[in-house]
Amino acid sequence: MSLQVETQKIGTTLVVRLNGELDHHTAELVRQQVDQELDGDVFKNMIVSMERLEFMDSSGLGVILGRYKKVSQHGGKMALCAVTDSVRKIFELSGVLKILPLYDSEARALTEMGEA
Amino acid sequence: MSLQVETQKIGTTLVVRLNGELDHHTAELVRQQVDQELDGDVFKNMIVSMERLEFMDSSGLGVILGRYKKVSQHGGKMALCAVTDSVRKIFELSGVLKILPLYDSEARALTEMGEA
Amino acid sequence: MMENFMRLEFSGLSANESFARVAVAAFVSQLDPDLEELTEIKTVVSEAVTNAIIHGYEGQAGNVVVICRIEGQTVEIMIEDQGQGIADIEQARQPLFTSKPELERSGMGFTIMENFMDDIEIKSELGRGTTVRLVKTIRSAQVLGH
Amino acid sequence: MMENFMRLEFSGLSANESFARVAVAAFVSQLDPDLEELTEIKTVVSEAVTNAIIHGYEGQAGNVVVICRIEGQTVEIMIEDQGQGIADIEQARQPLFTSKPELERSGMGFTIMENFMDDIEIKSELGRGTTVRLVKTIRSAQVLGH
Ligand SMILES: Nc1ncnc2c1ncn2[C@@H]1O[C@H](COP(=O)(O)OP(=O)(O)O)[C@@H](O)[C@H]1O
Ligand SMILES: Nc1ncnc2c1ncn2[C@@H]1O[C@H](COP(=O)(O)OP(=O)(O)O)[C@@H](O)[C@H]1O
Repeated sequence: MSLQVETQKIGTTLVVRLNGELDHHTAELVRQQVDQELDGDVFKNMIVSMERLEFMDSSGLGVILGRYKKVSQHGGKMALCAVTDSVRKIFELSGVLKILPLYDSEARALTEMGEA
Repeated sequence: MSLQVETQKIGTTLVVRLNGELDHHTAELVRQQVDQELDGDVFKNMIVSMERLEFMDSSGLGVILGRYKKVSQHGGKMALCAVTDSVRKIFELSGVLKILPLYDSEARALTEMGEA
Repeated sequence: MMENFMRLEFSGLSANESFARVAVAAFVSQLDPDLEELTEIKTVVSEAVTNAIIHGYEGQAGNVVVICRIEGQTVEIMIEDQGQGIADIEQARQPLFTSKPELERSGMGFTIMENFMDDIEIKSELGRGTTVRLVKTIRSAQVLGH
Repeated sequence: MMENFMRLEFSGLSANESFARVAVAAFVSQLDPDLEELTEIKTVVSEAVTNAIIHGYEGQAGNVVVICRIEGQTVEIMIEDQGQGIADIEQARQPLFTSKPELERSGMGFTIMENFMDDIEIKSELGRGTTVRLVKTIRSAQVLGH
């Protein structure tokens, strides 16, 4: 599979690290794995870390917005971090950056979420 | 272009370093650049160094055998060095290794050629 | 002037989305695009091929066709399906419009294609299929005077 | 069981040899081949496509077609041209036989195809063209129990 999804629980925040290529084919993986975590545990917030995401198209945007809806329905916050230039462009075009904060690094995102 | 050809004169030996992919399309580059060196100067021997050759097919074999003919017509010796496994397999299949010595490293090939 | 052509046809399976991107990128790489241009081309191919699979064939079997033509520094890419077709192209092109919100589509596919390419043309007929034509001139090699 | 199909058609230009290798490798990569298997497949595609361009079309314009079919862990690759054709297939398959020694051909193309693949079939008709059919079962993924 061309995408690896790594999840880690830090305090009440779920950190999701994406490694590889996120498209319609691999979006299903993210949906399943993240929802399993979200449904099984009481997380408040979520950070999506994209340092090693080499490719993302609008299907990736869709799955991230879908998780954002879930998290905010439960009163949680969500943040993105460490995106490459081309991925940033897709977030910018969609206006997502008006609702989702984007941080340079995972550490910074964790601090802002109050987890560090 | 997907192949870089680097040539260096060491004593009476011409060292040819191939970097990238050697196929029918890029073989022409090797032919031109090496023949220009061979025709312009009096080299006795030749070493083809393949440490950074990522791909080679039988067109690569053809261009190397063509240079071998030229060098041996002038009483010179030729050696190959630092090939990857798949490239070695192509040399083996063709029986080329019965006439052309293969060394682990460029340094070793130079020693054997009497240049170091 | 460089002229080149390729036509790629494949099963409309989601596993082929990355294959289609890689194939088009390998074809276009002869124009010496920079990394940004190459990523933009990969992205739009991914968008249009995904649309053919999800919206065109809606999970039914069907082939997707990708045609690339190079003329000079310009590449023309056509992505075709023989699926459902689009009822209202104007509406489909609106940012954030999607007919499949239940599949968590973002509705940004056409907007991304418009932004990443120089030109886009959409032809569609209900019940017959859709063709998206995308054009981009690769500038990076020109700047270097290749 | 996995089933997948692709058909690639392109101008018979030497610049497309690497494109064809990359495209087939990207398609076959869904079977999780190891690096050796992938290199072998790239090599045989390169051999057959180069032959279509050099021997089939002899520098004339013409399209090359590459068809790949995946069934389970087995990939079938067909490389077709509509060029000169081969007069004597037996002779053509001999190691070191080449009809174009002046182009520094090594005559090892078919021998490499035979060695790197499980099966090879050559069909050719003078003046009509040549089809090479290559088959290989990818074993690496099976070992890992995918
Ligand atoms: N190949 C196609 N076949 C049928 N309908 C399509 C096709 N491509 C796009 N559409 C329609 O256009 C809409 C907008 O497409 P797009 O901007 O890519 O967003 P999304 O794919 O996220 O829905 C789709 O929701 C669909 O209704
Ligand atoms: N597609 C083709 N069309 C016509 N002749 C071909 C084709 N492929 C191979 N041949 C013939 O078969 C011979 C052997 O091919 P091959 O083993 O690949 O060696 P080489 O390409 O080095 O000549 C060629 O020299 C040519 O005469």
